[in-house]
Amino acid sequence: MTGPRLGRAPAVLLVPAVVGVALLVVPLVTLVVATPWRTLPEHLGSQVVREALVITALSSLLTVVACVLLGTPLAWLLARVDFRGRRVVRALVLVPLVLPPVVAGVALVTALGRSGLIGQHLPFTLPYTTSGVVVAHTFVSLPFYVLAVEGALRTHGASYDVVAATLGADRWTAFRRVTLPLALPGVLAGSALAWARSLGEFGATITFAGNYPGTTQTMPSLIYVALNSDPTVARTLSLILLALSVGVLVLLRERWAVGR
Amino acid sequence: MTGPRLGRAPAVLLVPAVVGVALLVVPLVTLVVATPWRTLPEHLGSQVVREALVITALSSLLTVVACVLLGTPLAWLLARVDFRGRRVVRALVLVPLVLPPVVAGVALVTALGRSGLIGQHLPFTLPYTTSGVVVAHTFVSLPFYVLAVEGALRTHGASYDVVAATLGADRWTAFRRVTLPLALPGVLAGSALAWARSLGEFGATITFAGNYPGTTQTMPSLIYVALNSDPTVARTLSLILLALSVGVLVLLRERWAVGR
Amino acid sequence: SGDGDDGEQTLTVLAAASLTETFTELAATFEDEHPGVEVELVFGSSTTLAEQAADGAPGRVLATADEVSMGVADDAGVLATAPEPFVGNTLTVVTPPDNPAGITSLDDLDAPGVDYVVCASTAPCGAAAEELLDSAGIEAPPASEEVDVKAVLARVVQGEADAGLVYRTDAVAAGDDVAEVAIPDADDVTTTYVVAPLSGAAGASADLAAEFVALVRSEEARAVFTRAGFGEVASP
Amino acid sequence: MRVEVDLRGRVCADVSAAAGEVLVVIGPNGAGKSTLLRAIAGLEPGRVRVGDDDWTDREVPRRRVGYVFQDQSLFPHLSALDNVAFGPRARGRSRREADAAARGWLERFGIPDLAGRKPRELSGGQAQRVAIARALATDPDVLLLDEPFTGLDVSAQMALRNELGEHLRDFAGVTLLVTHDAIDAATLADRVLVLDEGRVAQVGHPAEVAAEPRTPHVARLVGLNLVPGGDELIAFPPDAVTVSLTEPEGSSRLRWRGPVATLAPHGDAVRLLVHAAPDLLADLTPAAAAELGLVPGREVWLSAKATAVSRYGARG
Amino acid sequence: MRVEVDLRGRVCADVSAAAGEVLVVIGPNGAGKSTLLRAIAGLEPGRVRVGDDDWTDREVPRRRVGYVFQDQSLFPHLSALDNVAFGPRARGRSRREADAAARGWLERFGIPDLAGRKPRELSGGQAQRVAIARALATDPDVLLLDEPFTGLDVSAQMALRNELGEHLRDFAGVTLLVTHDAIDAATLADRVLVLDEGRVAQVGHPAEVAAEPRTPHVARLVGLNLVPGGDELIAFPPDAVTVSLTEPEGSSRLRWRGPVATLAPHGDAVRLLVHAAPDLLADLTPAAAAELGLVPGREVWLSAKATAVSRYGARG
Ligand SMILES: Nc1ncnc2c1ncn2[C@@H]1O[C@H](COP(=O)(O)OP(=O)(O)OP(=O)(O)O)[C@@H](O)[C@H]1O
Ligand SMILES: Nc1ncnc2c1ncn2[C@@H]1O[C@H](COP(=O)(O)OP(=O)(O)OP(=O)(O)O)[C@@H](O)[C@H]1O
Ligand SMILES: [Mg+2]
Ligand SMILES: [Mg+2]
Repeated sequence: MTGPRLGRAPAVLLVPAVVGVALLVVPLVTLVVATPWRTLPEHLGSQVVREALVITALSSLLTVVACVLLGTPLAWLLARVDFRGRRVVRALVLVPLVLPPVVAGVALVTALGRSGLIGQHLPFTLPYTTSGVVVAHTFVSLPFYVLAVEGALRTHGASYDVVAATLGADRWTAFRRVTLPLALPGVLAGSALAWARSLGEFGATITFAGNYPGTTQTMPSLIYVALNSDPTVARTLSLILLALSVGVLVLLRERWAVGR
Repeated sequence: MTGPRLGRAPAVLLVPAVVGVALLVVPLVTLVVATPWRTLPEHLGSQVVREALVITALSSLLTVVACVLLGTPLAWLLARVDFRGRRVVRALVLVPLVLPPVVAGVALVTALGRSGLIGQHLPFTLPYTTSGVVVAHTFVSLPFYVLAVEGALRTHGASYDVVAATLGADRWTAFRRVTLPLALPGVLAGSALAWARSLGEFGATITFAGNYPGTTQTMPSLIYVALNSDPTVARTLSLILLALSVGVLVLLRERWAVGR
Repeated sequence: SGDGDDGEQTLTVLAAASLTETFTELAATFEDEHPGVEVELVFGSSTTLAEQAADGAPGRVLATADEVSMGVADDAGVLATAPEPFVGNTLTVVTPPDNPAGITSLDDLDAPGVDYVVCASTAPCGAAAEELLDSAGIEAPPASEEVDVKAVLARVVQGEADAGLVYRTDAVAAGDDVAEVAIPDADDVTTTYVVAPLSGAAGASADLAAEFVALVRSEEARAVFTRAGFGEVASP
Repeated sequence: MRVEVDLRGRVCADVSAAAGEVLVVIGPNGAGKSTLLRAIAGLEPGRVRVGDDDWTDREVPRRRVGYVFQDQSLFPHLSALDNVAFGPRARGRSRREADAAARGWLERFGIPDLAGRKPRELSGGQAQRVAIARALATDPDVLLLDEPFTGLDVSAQMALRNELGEHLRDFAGVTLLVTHDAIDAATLADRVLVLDEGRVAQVGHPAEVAAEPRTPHVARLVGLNLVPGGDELIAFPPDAVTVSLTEPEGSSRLRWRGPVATLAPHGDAVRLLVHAAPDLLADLTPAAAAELGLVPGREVWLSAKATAVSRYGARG
Repeated sequence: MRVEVDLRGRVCADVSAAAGEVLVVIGPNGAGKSTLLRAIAGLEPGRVRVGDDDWTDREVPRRRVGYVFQDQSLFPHLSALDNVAFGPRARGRSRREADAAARGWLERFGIPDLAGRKPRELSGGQAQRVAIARALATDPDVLLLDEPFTGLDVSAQMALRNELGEHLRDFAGVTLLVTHDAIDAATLADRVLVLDEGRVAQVGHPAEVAAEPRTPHVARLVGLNLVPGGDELIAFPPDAVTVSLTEPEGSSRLRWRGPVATLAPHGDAVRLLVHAAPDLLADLTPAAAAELGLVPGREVWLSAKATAVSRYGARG
């Protein structure tokens, strides 16, 4: 069934939308056109690339998990709970967004590095490990997630939370059974943002976790390194990353679209 | 007036929220602690820094404007209009998220560079100009905006659009007077995302627009250059960028919170 | 960039990021010698700058940290004259000031539990490091292959690595933040910095570009470079 | 106007109405009343003709309807005034004109002082008035009123029924009004449309429908008992029912047996609901009820006075 | 139970009720009925005591209320069954128990086959039944029913009123039921609470309130005319009013003049609304109405038969 016919999409909305799509898509198309695809199988076969792909997939997945686990409660706290200093917390949460990634990496090193203020007391080391990659990605992606989910939570409003409360639901029950399901599109959008941000991240990763094939070298790091020597290889690798992520997105969004 | 008392925030939500905040804030605090503040006035006085700040402010502002103008209709199209290939467009729109920024810059060069596929036919040149910076920032930030706003639009649902239609509102009127106002929190969240992303961006900017002081050198580019000579200066500059953006965020969010 | 009408002229120089300090000093000198001329320095990675120069980016002089990058610009035909080498750089081992792993020679990098970092092999400094480590017979892999030499240095300064292979210039610039462990055979492996004026400049501007290249290759500049830790250009 | 709707499991009906006519739609919950209205507005698929225009493929905004939604659906971000002014503005009137018109409607409905309030700051009945004002303010070709008097207090119901009646007298378009209240049908209807399980069970003038109801729902609505009698339907009022504890004499087939379900005061009488087959209502005096010792659960016999019974064909 | 609410411009009341009591709350739109209920549930500030417990500072989820919201407020993402099972589950019952209980309620309200439907797939009346089921399923200490029978068809109203009446007989807690329907007050109320402009205008047994209404709203609700007479109030039924075209003779002060606002059938009679000061109702036979040539706008004289009039103090 299609919904009610509300009228044609007006030019005043269509034109900017198309311009937007063009702005986003045209550079990609030219990139694809300008890149030699012949070498692709060769790259895909190389161990370095395969390892980087695995680490990228793994770390971006774990990052999304971490964002959902940490960011959803945080977004809820910011959208639903009145507490002193909420404004400041909200601003602080957004700061990593503004940080150039390399500086974000430096900040992570000063905090969690082997001789960092906190890192020196930790029983384990994060730099040079895949966990470090996930920490760096989460640091960079979490604000995106939190902001998107907070926006969705605010859009929905708290009225059903109140109804749940009158039915005896404590905040956790209300959150789990009402708030979260109702904000699901926002949670999915936020997850997509976090995932994508994590897929493309390399500045903070390289600075904090390093760049060693098989443990911390992600696709973007590999691409960046390749850019320094052979830009063509870098482009080809980028396209592999792109193709895979577009594929995943198309598959996933299909699911969501059906869900609603 | 405070709202109804729905109960204490439960530990199962509070603990991850606090962990999330800690993950985001601790590195920043250590960064602030580890950075010499004495040299700050000197940096703030320098012409290079002032120019970079102006360009950063200007380009991030214009980026937000561009995102709102192009991204809102695009998000609306994706959330509200059924058309063939919507899934593919949606995935394509997200691709720049996944692109490492430097590769995004490369893509922009291949498309809009002086000898780019499209750029060579343009009557004006984008690279190495402040407009080029805005284009690069918009390319990078737009997907964040679109995704956040689409999430908010979906969260709200289309029921009031239908009501507006029964009252004779064509889609543009309904969009302007109903859809957009109801999705305002999402639009604001998206704007904040886009703005922040633009503030921290340098990979695509340097690659596409270069790093010319006074025209294309933004704070993050300057910080990147400074990292090569004196990491301490780079940190101090980062903190200037941070302090300013946190200030703006605190001020702005104060407004929003009141708005809803 | 471009020429001002009132005699104010701007000379835009695209230079590798590792030249930040030395070129800033030289630019000041150049401005003193040429009243009414302002030198605008644009720093970036050699590859990016060379590609942008090839794409016709505004700029009168291009200085890269390796010959390969310069080749990109040369192939695009944007160089006014053939590129000329002006300094070289050699590798050295640096450790944190307290040298926690007790590194005294290149061979110590092979000891178990030592985290050392190098540049990625695709970067000029990485290629050099690989060559050096191979010739010294080091088997232990590095903890990380950093994207550039500054990242290697940062690791060591922050105490995140026990040792790192960096250029001498970086060791000098870091001063007391690191301790240097000299490598006897390092001079065998050097990189060469090259500079060239870019075409597209006409008249006075072309002369200025040539003059700036001359300054970079002058004895006066040599003192600046030496102070910064640069070495001689290796003879082929 | 003519509407043909066929939505499996919801409504399957073919309804016509003349210009200027007020069609009151009644039927039990889930009969498909709202769905019928939604189809006319273009919110559900269906063939719709209005006058000479075919609306079937016409987009929603271009169908000139004034719709009072069953759940009000006021815009939460707009004030009462802006809600009412929305339609006129969307249909091209200037802001000043639209505001003036909206203000006029709010005054007519007794809530001019609430113009600046957001819907969440209104009481249920106040919001309902805004919803009616919003629908009428659009100057529509077809008025679709889904239980418009719900939630209004008695005085407001009376006043708005009058206001609406006056408005409808001059209204050239078709009006469909859904209601569960017999008074609406009696006072406003030109014709009554009875829906039952998605199908049109009866159409007719209010008095006709009230006199010869064809569905239990309508019978209950107008306060009659309705029992099937072969090809016929048999209707009789509760006060034509005699209640006894023993089987009544005579050979009348109009007698039933069952337990008393409830007793409730009804005017001066006591009204009994008896779970016979089908459920029947019976009115008797409080004295009689006391005398018979009627309590819920008590088995009783009911018989209808043959003179008070009307019989008619089961199909119009 | 005792509630003290003081919200300027909305409601300012002090209400008590005994355990097991059903308090029917009536009053015109905007009188503050819903606000009173919201305050008890903890959604608006107010001092609340229930039995020995002080609820004033108690958080909403820890107040054991069952609330039928005026706008239903069903969870849009949950099925009818899950909506009803939500309360029991939130209060600690197992999924199976809660589902079984919910299914039982849906059956009791005649909609077991709609268990799997989302609220947007229900008709208005079906959704209303789910809302009532959801409130009752929580096993509350206080039941708050805001116009619970709104949108139900006549049979469902009758059936649910019975169901609810049965349930309330065994219910140990306090019930507040808001309604605009006199039948609810007559059949369900232990006491009636009349709110007017945010204040308590009258509290009493249903028969008392119906016999001696203190506000025009209640008078209209029970179908009486109410006119102020100094310190007293004067009430009389519409059929005690004589209509004439000329000034009636005699010195009675119980006479008024005004234009006919509306005529509508009312049972066998014709009911007139006359815009006197205040508005008055008069019933007369259709024959008399025809004879007098009554049409809206016509000026008439009204007088009340002194014998049918009851006078009582304006303050209880
Ligand atoms: N979106 C839907 N999907 C499936 N069935 C639906 C949907 N909406 C309504 N229905 C069903 O269609 C039938 C008709 O619904 P409708 O809302 O038209 O009833 P109604 O006559 O307005 O009832 P009420 O008096 O309760 O408002 C109902 O049985 C309802 O459950
Ligand atoms: N959030 C609010 N802010 C300000 N005033 C409000 C708010 N909510 C309700 N009111 C006002 O308070 C008064 C009481 O509202 P309430 O909803 O309690 O009325 P009610 O008696 O339930 O009426 P109804 O029968 O129409 O449902 C009304 O005049 C209403 O306009
Ligand atoms: Mg309906
Ligand atoms: Mg109310």
